[in-house]
Parts: sequence; C-alpha cells; structure tokens
Amino acid sequence: MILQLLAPAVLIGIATSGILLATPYLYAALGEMFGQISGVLNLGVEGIMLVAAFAAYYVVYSSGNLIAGLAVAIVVGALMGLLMAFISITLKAEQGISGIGVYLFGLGLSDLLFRVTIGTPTPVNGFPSLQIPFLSDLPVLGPVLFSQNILVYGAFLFVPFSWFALNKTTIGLKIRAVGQTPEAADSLGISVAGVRYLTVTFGGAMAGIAGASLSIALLNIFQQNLTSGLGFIAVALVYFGGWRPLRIMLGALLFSMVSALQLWIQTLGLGLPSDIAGMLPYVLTIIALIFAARQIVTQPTALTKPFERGE
Amino acid sequence: MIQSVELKNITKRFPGVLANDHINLRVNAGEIVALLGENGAGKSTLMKILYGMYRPDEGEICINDQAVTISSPNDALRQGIGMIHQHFQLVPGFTVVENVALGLKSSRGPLTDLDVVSRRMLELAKQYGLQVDPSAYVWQLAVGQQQRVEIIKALYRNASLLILDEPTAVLTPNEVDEFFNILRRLRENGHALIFISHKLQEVMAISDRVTVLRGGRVVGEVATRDTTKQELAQMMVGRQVITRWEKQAAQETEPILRVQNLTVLGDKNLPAVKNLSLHVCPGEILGIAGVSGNGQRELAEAIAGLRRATTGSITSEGREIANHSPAHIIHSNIAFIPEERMLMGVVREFSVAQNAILETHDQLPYSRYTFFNFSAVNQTAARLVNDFEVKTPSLETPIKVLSGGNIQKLILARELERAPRFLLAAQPTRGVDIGATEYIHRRLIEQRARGTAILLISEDLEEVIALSDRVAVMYEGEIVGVLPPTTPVEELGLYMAGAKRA
Amino acid sequence: APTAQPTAAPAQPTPASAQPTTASGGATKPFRVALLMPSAKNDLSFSQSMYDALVNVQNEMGKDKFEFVYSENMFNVSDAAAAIRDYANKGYDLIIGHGSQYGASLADIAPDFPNQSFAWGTAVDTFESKGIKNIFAYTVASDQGGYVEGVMAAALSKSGTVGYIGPLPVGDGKLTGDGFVAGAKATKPDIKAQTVFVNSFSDVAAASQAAQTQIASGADALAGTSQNMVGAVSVAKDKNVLWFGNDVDQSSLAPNIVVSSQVYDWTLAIKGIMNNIAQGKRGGEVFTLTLENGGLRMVNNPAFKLPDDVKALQDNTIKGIIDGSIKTGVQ
Amino acid sequence: MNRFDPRQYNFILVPLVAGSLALLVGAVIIWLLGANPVEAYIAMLEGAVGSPNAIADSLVKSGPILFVAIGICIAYRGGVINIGGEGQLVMGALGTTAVVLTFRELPSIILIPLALAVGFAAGGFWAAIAGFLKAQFKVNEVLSTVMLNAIAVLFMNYLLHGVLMDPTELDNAIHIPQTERFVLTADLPRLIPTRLHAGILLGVIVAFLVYILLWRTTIGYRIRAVGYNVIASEYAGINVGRYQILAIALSGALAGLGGAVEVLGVNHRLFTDGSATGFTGNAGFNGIVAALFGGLHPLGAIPASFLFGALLTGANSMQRTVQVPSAFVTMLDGLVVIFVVSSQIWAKRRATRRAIAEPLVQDPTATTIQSDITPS
Ligand SMILES: Nc1ncnc2c1ncn2[C@@H]1O[C@H](COP(=O)(O)OP(=O)(O)OP(=O)(O)O)[C@@H](O)[C@H]1O
Ligand SMILES: Nc1ncnc2c1ncn2[C@@H]1O[C@H](COP(=O)(O)OP(=O)(O)OP(=O)(O)O)[C@@H](O)[C@H]1O
Ligand SMILES: [Mg+2]
Ligand SMILES: [Mg+2]
Repeated sequence: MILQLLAPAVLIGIATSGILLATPYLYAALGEMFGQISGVLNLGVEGIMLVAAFAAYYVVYSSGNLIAGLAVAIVVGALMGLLMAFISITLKAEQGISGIGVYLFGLGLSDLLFRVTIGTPTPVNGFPSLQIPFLSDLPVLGPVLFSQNILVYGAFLFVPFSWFALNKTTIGLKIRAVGQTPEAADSLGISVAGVRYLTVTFGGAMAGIAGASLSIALLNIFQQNLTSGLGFIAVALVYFGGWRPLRIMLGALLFSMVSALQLWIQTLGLGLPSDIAGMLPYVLTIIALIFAARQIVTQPTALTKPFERGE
Repeated sequence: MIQSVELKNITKRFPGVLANDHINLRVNAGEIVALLGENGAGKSTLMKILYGMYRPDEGEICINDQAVTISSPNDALRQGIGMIHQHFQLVPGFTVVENVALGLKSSRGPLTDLDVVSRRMLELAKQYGLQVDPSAYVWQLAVGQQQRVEIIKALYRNASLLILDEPTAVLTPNEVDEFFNILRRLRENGHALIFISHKLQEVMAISDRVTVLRGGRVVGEVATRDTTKQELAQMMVGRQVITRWEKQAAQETEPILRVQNLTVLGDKNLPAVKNLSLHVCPGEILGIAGVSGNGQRELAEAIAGLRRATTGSITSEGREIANHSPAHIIHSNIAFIPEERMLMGVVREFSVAQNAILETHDQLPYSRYTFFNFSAVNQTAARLVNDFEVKTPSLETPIKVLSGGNIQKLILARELERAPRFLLAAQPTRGVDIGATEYIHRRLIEQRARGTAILLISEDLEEVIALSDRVAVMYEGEIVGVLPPTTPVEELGLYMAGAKRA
Repeated sequence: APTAQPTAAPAQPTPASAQPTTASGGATKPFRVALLMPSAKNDLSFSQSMYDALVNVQNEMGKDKFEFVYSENMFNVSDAAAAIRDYANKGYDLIIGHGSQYGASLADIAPDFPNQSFAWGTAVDTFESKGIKNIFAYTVASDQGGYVEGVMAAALSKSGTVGYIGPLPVGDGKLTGDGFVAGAKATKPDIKAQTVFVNSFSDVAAASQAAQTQIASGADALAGTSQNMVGAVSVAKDKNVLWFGNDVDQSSLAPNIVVSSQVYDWTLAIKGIMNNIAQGKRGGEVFTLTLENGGLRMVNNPAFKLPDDVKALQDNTIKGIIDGSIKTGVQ
Repeated sequence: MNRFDPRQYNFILVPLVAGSLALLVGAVIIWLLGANPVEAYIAMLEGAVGSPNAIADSLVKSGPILFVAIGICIAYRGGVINIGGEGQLVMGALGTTAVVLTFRELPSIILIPLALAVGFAAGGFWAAIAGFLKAQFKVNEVLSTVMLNAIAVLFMNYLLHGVLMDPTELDNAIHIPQTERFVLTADLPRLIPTRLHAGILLGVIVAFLVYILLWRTTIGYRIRAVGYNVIASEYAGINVGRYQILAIALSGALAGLGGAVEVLGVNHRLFTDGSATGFTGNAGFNGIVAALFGGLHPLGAIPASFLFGALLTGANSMQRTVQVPSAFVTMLDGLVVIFVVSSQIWAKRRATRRAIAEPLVQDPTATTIQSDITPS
C-alpha cells in the first residue's frame, strides 16, 4: 500500500494538487497571522472569504474582468475585516464568538447575494495559467511549479513578503510589540487600536484574495458555502506554524497534500474507508498543534485580549 | 529643553474615588523632586496625567510657564516628558535595540534602522553610564538592566523630564547606588526628575525637594535638607512608624523545614536553584536576601509544589514534600504568602469571603459532601477581616476592589488562620506603604513568637535585616553565605553581588 | 412507556381546502403543493431535480391549476417538522419531504391530517404497515444511468482509466457509482474504474481535488454526483477530460466536455401521486424512476460530438436495461 | 457568598436591545429583497409563538441550544472556550443511538435513562480530549474543538453507512445514511399533545442543577477559581488541569445530552447530510451565543435559548410565508450573534461600575478604604 503511494506519478500528483490548494490557505492564513501577532484572533475568516469569493465571482461573471474581480474581492475583504476589527477592538467583543458571528453572516450574505443575482452555479473563465519562460519547460518540476496561475505564484511570494514585513520594517516591529505587550507599545505613543485595525483589515483583504482564488482562479465557480471550512483550517494553520510565515507555508502544504493523499488512497483502491481517510488532515493538525503549542517564545501573549489602558 | 513643569490644580475622579484633589506640583530643570504618599494617595494617577495616559477633570499643565495639552503619551514624549513605570513597559521578546527603536521614526523610511539606533544608543549609554548590550533579548536581562533600557528609551526620545514611579522597588542596594549615580548625572545635565518611592531613606538620599500626598491632596512640601525621615513618615501616616523590632533570640532546635541539595530548573530549563541546602527552626525567621532572578522564585515554587525538584529533598517535620502536589503540601501545615499577590494570592473576581477560604474550602466546616455551608464561611471571613483590620465594604465585595495592602492583610490572615508550622513569605510588603508594612511585620513577628518557622524571601534588604534571625544570601541559585542580621549592609551587598562568599 | 402511540392530537380543524380537490382540472381550486428540500432549489443536483419537476408540472397545468411553495436548506429535521405541520395546517394538498430524513416526522404528522397527502423520498416505505394511509414514497434506480455512463465512458476512454466522484458512499450517489463501475467493466473488462468519495455534499474544493487526483492517476472520463461536483467539472474542463453529469442536465457547466447526463425527472412521480389523489387514494404507493418508465433519462449534450458507434452503444445499453437483457448487477 | 442575585445578572436588557437592532438590519435587507418587512416579521412572530404548535416547535428547537448553552456556562466559568458543541452533539447522539439499537428490548424506564447517560458520557469524552490536550500540551481548545467537530462528523458518517445503517436500506441498495427508526419505547414522553417532549423539561432541570453545581459546591468553586486565575488556583492546591478538563468535559457532556435528547425526542433515528449542521441545526454554535445572551449563567441560558429557538423557528416560518431565500435566516443568525456579542461591553461596563462604585459610595469608610490601594 505504501509502495503504491510512493510511485512517482502519485507523488507528483500529490504535490501538484497540494500546491494548488495551498493557495487559499496561504493568503488566508498569512493574513490572519498579522492579526494574531498583533493580538486579534479573527475566527471569521471563512465568512470573509465567502463574501469576497462571491464578489469576485460576480464581477467576473458580469464583466469578464479578472483584475476588477480581484480588486473588488480585496476591497470587500478589507471591509469585512474592518467590521471584525470594529467588533473586537472598539467594542472589545469576545473574539472567538464574534468570529463565529462574522462567519454566519458571511455564509448567509454570500449565499443570499448569489441567489438574488445569479442563482445557479455557472462557470466563469478564471485566471489562466501563466507559464514562466524556460522554468516551465523543466521536466517534472516545470508543470508542478512553473505553470500555475498568477494567484498561486502570488501566494508563495506572500510568504517571504510577510517575513520581511514582520521582521524588517517599523510597522512589523509595532505589530509584534502590540501583540506581546500592548501596554509597552501604548506607553511609547503607539496606537494599539490603530495597529490592530490595520492588521485585521489587512487580514480581511488577504482573506478576500483567498476567496477570490477559489472562485476566479482555482474552481472558477461560486456556490453556497464554497469554502466549506477552509477558512477555519487557515486559522488553525497560523497556530500550527507558530506565527512564522515559513512554517505556516509548510503547514499549508502539508495539510493540502494530506487532503490529496487521502483522495489518492481512495483512487488507488487501497481500501481505507473514505471517511476514515478524510479524518487524516484533522488528526494531523491536532498532532501538529501539540508541537506548535510548545513554541511559547513566539506566541503573541496578548492574543484575544482586548487592550484597556490602566488595567 | 524643559526649564520647568508645573501641574496646577489637578483634579481627577474615578468612580467612587477622588484620586487627585487640586494638586499643585512644580519641578525645575536640574532638580529631583520626590513624591511620597501611602498606597492610593494618588501619586501614580498624577504622573499618568502628566504623561498623557489619563485626562484630568480639572487643572492644567504648564511647561516653561506655557499651558500645554497632553492627551496621549505621544504628546508627552513630544514635549520632552518620559516616564519609567514601576512595571517595565518593555517587550520581553524583543532585543534591547528593538525596544528602543519601537515607535521611532526610522531613517530608512518604512524599514527599520536598528544599526543606527544601536549606535546612537551606545553613545547615550556611555554618556550616562547606562551599559547594556543592544542585541540582548530583554527577557534575558536582569531587572536592573531592564531599568536602564527604560531610561535609555526615554533619553533616546530626548526626554528632559523623567518620571520615575517606584523605580527602586525591585533593585538591590548596589543597584540602587548605581541607579542613583545615573540620576545624579542626569540632574547635572539639566534634566528634571520626579521620583516616587515608599522608602524614606532613598528619598532622603536622592531628592532635592519632597512633596507628600495623602488622600489625593498635597499635605506637605519641604526641601529635603530641611527634613528628616521621621518627619516625612509623620506627614504621610500621621504617626510614628516602627522599623526596628525587638525580639527574643531564636532557639536552635530540630528544624521544621529542611532543604537538602535541592536543584530546580527555571523557565529556560537551566538550573535556577543549584544544590541548595537550608533549614528553618521553629520560632525562627530565616531571611533570604538577594537580587531578584537568582533563584528565589524557583526555590519558593519548589517548596510550594509548583515546580519540580530535579534532585534533592525538601522535608517538613521530617516528611518528604518535594514533588508532592500543592494540595498535599498545603495539608502538611505549610502556608504561603506568594510573591505576586494579585496574580497568585487571590482570585481577583472572587469576593473577600471566597478568597478567605481559597485553600480550605473543601474542609469542614466550610463544606460537607462538596456542598458549601455559607454561614460557616462568612463567620470565618468576618472574623479574619475583623482581626486583621482588613478594610473592605463587605464580605461580598470582589477582592480586586481592595487596596494592595488590604489584600495582603487578607492573605496573611488566611494563611495564619491555618496555624501553620511553617510559613513561606515571599516579598510580603513589596509596593506596600509604610503603614501597612509595619502592620504586616508585626504580624510576622507575632507568628514567630508562636513557634512558627518562617522563611522570608525579600529583595528589600531593610526588611530582611529588620525581621530575620539569620540572613541567607542567594546568588545564582546558591546560598553564598548565612550571616547574622547585624552584618553591615555594605558587606551583605557584596555577597548579593556575588563578589564575596562565605 | 407513555409515548408508545403517535401523538393523540385533538383532531385538527380541517382546513377548507382539504375537500378533495381534483388534480385533473375542472375544479375551481388549484392543486396546492408544498416542497421541503435539504439544500438550495438550484443546486444543480438533488434538490433542484424535484424543484424542476414541480416547475414542469406547473408549466404544463398552468398556475391557476397548480400552485406550489417551497422551503430550502431544510435538512434539519426539527425545522422541517415545524414546516411540515405548518404547511399541513395551511391546507396544502400534497406536502413533499424531499429527503429520506423526513420520514419519521411525516409518520408523526400525517395521521393528524387524514384528508391531505404527504410524500417523501428517496425511500420505499409508505408506513402503510403502521396503519398510515396518506403517505407516498418515491425513489430512483440511479444505478441504471450510472451504468449507461460507465459504458460510454469506457468506450470513449483512451487511457483505459475512468473515474467516479461521489459525495458520501450512500444513497443515489453510491448507486450511481456502483452502476458506473459495473457498466465500465462490462464494456472493457480490463479497464480501471476508480471511485472516490469526498465526504461532503458541499465541499467544492474537495471535489476539485478529487478530480485532480483522478486525472493525475490517468482517468480521462469522469462522472460525479452531488452539488459540489461543479468543482470537479471545472477541473475536468481545464484538463479537457470527459464528464458525465447526474441529477440534472449539466451540459451548461462545460459544453465542451460534458458528454451526457443522467436526469431525474420526478414529474412522473408527481403526476402519479396526483392521479392517485384524484382517485381518492391518499397514499400507500411507491414510485421508482427508471429508464423504463422515463423517470430516468439520459440527456446528451448537443454541443458534444458523440461518435456514432458510442451513440449506438448508449442506445443499446438503454434498450437492454429497459427490456431486462442487461442487469446493472447492483442491488 | 455568591448567591444568585438577579441584579448581578441583569444582562438581559442589553442583548435584547442588540437583538432588536439585528432584526432591524434584517428588516432593511428583507426590504431590499423586495418583500414587506412588517409582513415578514409578523409571519416570524406567528411562526414562533402564534399557536400552541408554534410554541412547541420553538421550544423543541431550543432544546439542543439550551443543553449546549448550559454546558458553555460551565466551560466559560472554567476558563475554557468550547467551540466543539457540534461534534459533542454528534458524539452524544451516536452514543445514544448505539444504546437504543443494542438494547431494544429494554423497557422505557431503563432504556431512556441508559441512552441519555451514554449520550452524556460520549459527549463528555469527546470534549475531554480537547481538555486533555489543553491541560497536557497547552493546545488551544478553540482549534482542537474545531478539528474534533470535523472528525466527529466523519466518524458519524462512517458508522451511518456502515454498522449503524438501517438494515432495510442495505436491502434496498439505496443506502440512505440513517439508522432504522428507534423502538417506540425509546421515544421521550410528550408533554402536551404537540411535538414538545420531555427533553426540554430535562434541560430546565439540568440548568438548575448546574447552577447549584457552580455556586453551591466546592467543585463549582474550583471550576470558577481555575477559570478566573490559573496561577492562584495552583497556589491554592487546586489541580488546574483536572478542573479544566472537568469543565470542558461537563460542557461537552451536556452538549452530548442535547444530542441524545434530539435523537430520542425529535428524530427517533440518526442520519446525516454529510455535515453536522443538518442534524444539529448549528446548535453547537447557537448555544454559545445563547449562553452569552444569558449572561453565562445557566438560569439565564433558559430564557436565552427559548428566545433563540423562537427566533430561528420564526425565521423559518418567515421564509415560508414571504419566500425569502433560506440564506437570509443564516445571515440573520450571524447578525444576532454579532450584535449580541458586541453589546457585551455595555453589560460588562455596567457590572463593573456596580461592583466598584456602588458598595464604596454606600460605605462611609469609602475614602479610607481606597486610600491605601497598592496594586501588585
Ligand atoms: N483606573 C482607575 N480606575 C479607578 N480608580 C483608580 C484608577 N486608578 C487609580 N484609581 C484609584 O485612585 C486612587 C489613587 O491611586 P494611585 O494609583 O494614584 O495611588 P498611588 O499613590 O500611586 O498608590 P501606590 O503607592 O500604591 O502606587 C486609588 O484610590 C485608586 O484606587
Ligand atoms: N479600572 C479600575 N477600576 C478600579 N480600580 C482600579 C482600576 N484600575 C486600577 N485600579 C486600582 O487602582 C490602583 C492603582 O492602579 P494603577 O494602575 O495606577 O497602579 P499603580 O501601582 O499605581 O502604578 P505603578 O505600580 O506603576 O505605580 C490599583 O490597585 C487598582 O486596584
Ligand atoms: Mg502608584
Ligand atoms: Mg504602586
């Protein structure tokens, strides 16, 4: 059984679909990471992704303009992020629960809008794959790595970008400070709320791209609950990766590859019942969380704690 | 550059409290003004107003005789006001230079310029004697060094007025001396300083003028050279305060607590207590002196059962308690006054009565078959509140509303109620004003007289000397000397700094 | 136990419209139907197949003769039961619980409304054995369509591998898959026919990943059931792999690659039920859609150029299933 | 000590206002959808409480919400956030189902309590996993419970098209993922001749028991101590890990009981739509909101859950009457959650102000008391 899974075709297959599905995870998880590092847990990513996925899909459906679709997804995602920021930062609501509210709201809203505007799932032409000259001609690696659509490349470029932004810029310094010791940042005149608004809104915009990557790049369709829990996994990946971009990327790849793996196990007729195989990614995530939880040093200690001066 | 800062008629109300009541205060360049007062007198509130963290209800702030509005720490920094809080405002996961650079405009636009900051920082450090490694992580630094980082942060931002809120509470005598040297150098350079402390000898040593607050009002203003410690205490509390205690000499008998060859790992998984041995006899106070971070906390936690002992033994009345559960240890007649009362000593949201039975709630008469007997609980709580003069509106009041001194009294009452054979008191008076400190000291001395063995861990050398029968100095996880309390402070300081061992 | 009996409800005031209405026209009152669906009415799948059937009937009979209302996304039985009772109180002539989970609630409620009819599916139990007389059941032999698709897929496949993607290994999704594999094997005994279930009716990304897996493992003709298959179709379209749809005609999703779809036409069941009611029989009958009775149809995509030999094979297979000479082997 | 003081839990007004605001936003959306909001909300009201049957339906709907909400009160007081209600409902229902299918000859008087007990235990076990991971490995329980939800549902699906499947389904080759209908002796008694079953009454009783547990017993005292302050609890000799696990396990057990009640009282069999939502109706999430609504007090959870059940039942009825898409109901649900959780700040502020200001203002020694505050 193991041997069959180690066949080159299978490994390449797993890698290919792993890289594709890692795309929405990367945008959503890295965006969420910024919010969490600054101290805000946004559990509403799933809802934001849904609304943005619909928005992008709708624009592309009605105009065919992919760039406009992506831009609208970003704006819509940012607005939803802003809503989440307002609830959790200004109104200091319990973040785990307000996230569920945003999720339900997004789930309902996206479906509602879809129903009143388009109604039935209709495919659109999404981002075409973009062959990178020369590199895409490489044997094996070429098709896997260098003939994807632009959003896939973008997702992987977002990884070093995030690392750089966090560790090499002044705003990165502020974000980390605000999530670890908001009082310290506050005493230096840094607006804790301001930084958090920024990161959560940015995270929303990224969740917007994540949604768009599904509806106008990977699946090229919209349907009720298109994301099916993807956003929640993205949130888990942030913990999994211990708030570090590279590890989050590894987590995203691992998760999406294990999802592919369990489908391969079925495809090859290896006799593991589909539901049991389907548990693999979740069980794996829990196991990984056990290890991630040990990395206390990087943990944003103020995560989920609203900041109040003088207490 | 600030020539003078003047607070005029500042009033600040909190729900139910008049924290500042028409306060006037002036400080000039090249001058250190000390602010004195009991706990809750309004010192920190006044300073937070000056630093823009609170808005005053009335009154105004003048800098160089010009009225200014300071509505955020940012404004304060812009005006040249810096504040060093009692609880350091540092990001522990950052390096020193990152902490300094935080929030500054960078010379490289959106990118950090840590090299530039690091260079300028070292210049400043040299000028004022504030040596610290820019690339070290803050969590790795000793408290005294962290404080230097705080000062550097303020100076880097061109602060010419520095507010120092209880800066010495966590320093050793030697560190205090160094710290005062830094303050003097700042004063010579034309900085203005406001200094808050509960320790009168420090006020006498460093300040030029003293302002005393009581109940939110200014009750006295004197030049330091025209006053004495006794007079200041009188102003603050309204009576004389005892700082020296007469007590019977302790008997050397069979010890109650015996620690042998104990090794305990710290948070970073390195040995924090190394092969340490000590014993405490009935009717004796053993004081542990030492700079914080030398293993005192880990020692206390190991005795309390909160931290594993990797080797060695801890016995109480001959029975092994090392690596037993906290519950087991509590039931072996051992009591604790933990270091951080708000964090460890009480459940802030619980009422006074509920906190009074924190360890004994599952015992008769407070509960039977897991069901509470509320009248028994309230009876005991009422008696403790009464006996220990805990000022509280009611037994139902959430304890977080009480003052630190009163919370400390309740903890003391609760622990002594259990008639312990051994009491571990860690920092029992940290941040507590002199009135309450005197009260707590008296209770400890009384308990000693009843034959309880007491292990006193304190960074306040004065306190250790005043209460202990023997003083053990801890340095880097070891006891480097057990000395009589009559040992000169300077010599103790040498032991504490690791420069000398017995 | 106190609850051994179905609720002894006080006789519900019988609504006016519960007077036997004739379905075949002539009467002044329209025939009124209420439909509860587990997902959305336009899910391109199970729910839509019933919704479309009602629209068909309405178009045929006219809005004045046939009225219907619906509740979507009613999978939750507690919600559905409330809705069923509400519709019954409002006097609908026929209340359809389009999902096998509604059976218990119908059996609970139906006896209180003896002058109205209820129907549910896919199921074969009308509760007549429990003395309930006003419940119909309906089901579908989707293995037949799956078989036809398997035959065609095998015939069209160049790689020698075909695949089926299902939601859960249950219900009509499983039947179709079993039929598909049987049909493919019957056509080319050495063909590889692989099935994958994605454990969800709604996870589009998972369906798309499953299609990628199938294609990467060599499949060049795929079939699938459930609303999330739009994700699989999208991948198939990208990779130019043939697709066979189920439940409804899916040609519109990808005109270039959709070969054929197995369409459930519940019109047959609806009309059968209405006829029964017109004759005064309010329940007790089971309707099964088959290729034979026309409730199941293979709808070929006009835009796809189906080779003549495959078309002939399709026709023969359908004929064989209808006359019983071909058995799907499923059951 | 902390007896029940309605004033202290006067959290009801604020969420009520918040809920109304959410409905107001909903009205605008209905209007945008081209329907008449007034008509819609009248239909909603009628559907929720317009007739004995409607009231019964609302109460039945609130059943699992109530059980989850009571459980959330315990978890929350113990400082654990349990997002795993969905999975725990599923596991509870599974446990109950297994009992009913195995011991079908037992008389009701034994079968029902046994089935409920196993559902309770199964939900508790499932939640305890998250508790254990938190206590032992510091795994964030928000995430582990979300993962455990997914696993529970897959597990249920696995059993439902395997060993638990109705044998007649196997014969029919249709393979509908459901069990056979339970024996009639396993049906929970009806309270009045509607769908209202005794499970709802059980929920109310359990709420009272949990109230007593939390505020009258040492177990509750420890759970709350741990919830407020882990370090102080440890110092006081409380085994923090054990009580964290206990809090979330009890919380999950109650959710499990909710699942048990739902299958025994409403569905009379177990089935799946491939997700949990279909069977639970999102009760695992709505229960959290209802708990907040009720001020995280088990007695507050009772009216809060009923309100929620009525809201959802009414919204469905509104869907039928004015034919707005069902997605609207989901969205309205989200809006209510958002508004209610956002309004907590006002409820909290009022409570704090009372706790700090009131006793001190009344007490003549107020100023002296405050005058020697030392924070640590
Ligand atoms: N944010 C606040 N809200 C309400 N009351 C407050 C607040 N901050 C301080 N107080 C109250 O104001 C009074 C003055 O407190 P303040 O902290 O200024 O005293 P302090 O002199 O600094 O005491 P200490 O010596 O203990 O540091 C106290 O009664 C305190 O309880
Ligand atoms: N929001 C609040 N409501 C009620 N009381 C408060 C509040 N904030 C603080 N207090 C009380 O006021 C006291 C002083 O609080 P504060 O934050 O000023 O600490 P501080 O000790 O004076 O500052 P520092 O330790 O830096 O000198 C605390 O003991 C606390 O009980
Ligand atoms: Mg102070
Ligand atoms: Mg203080």
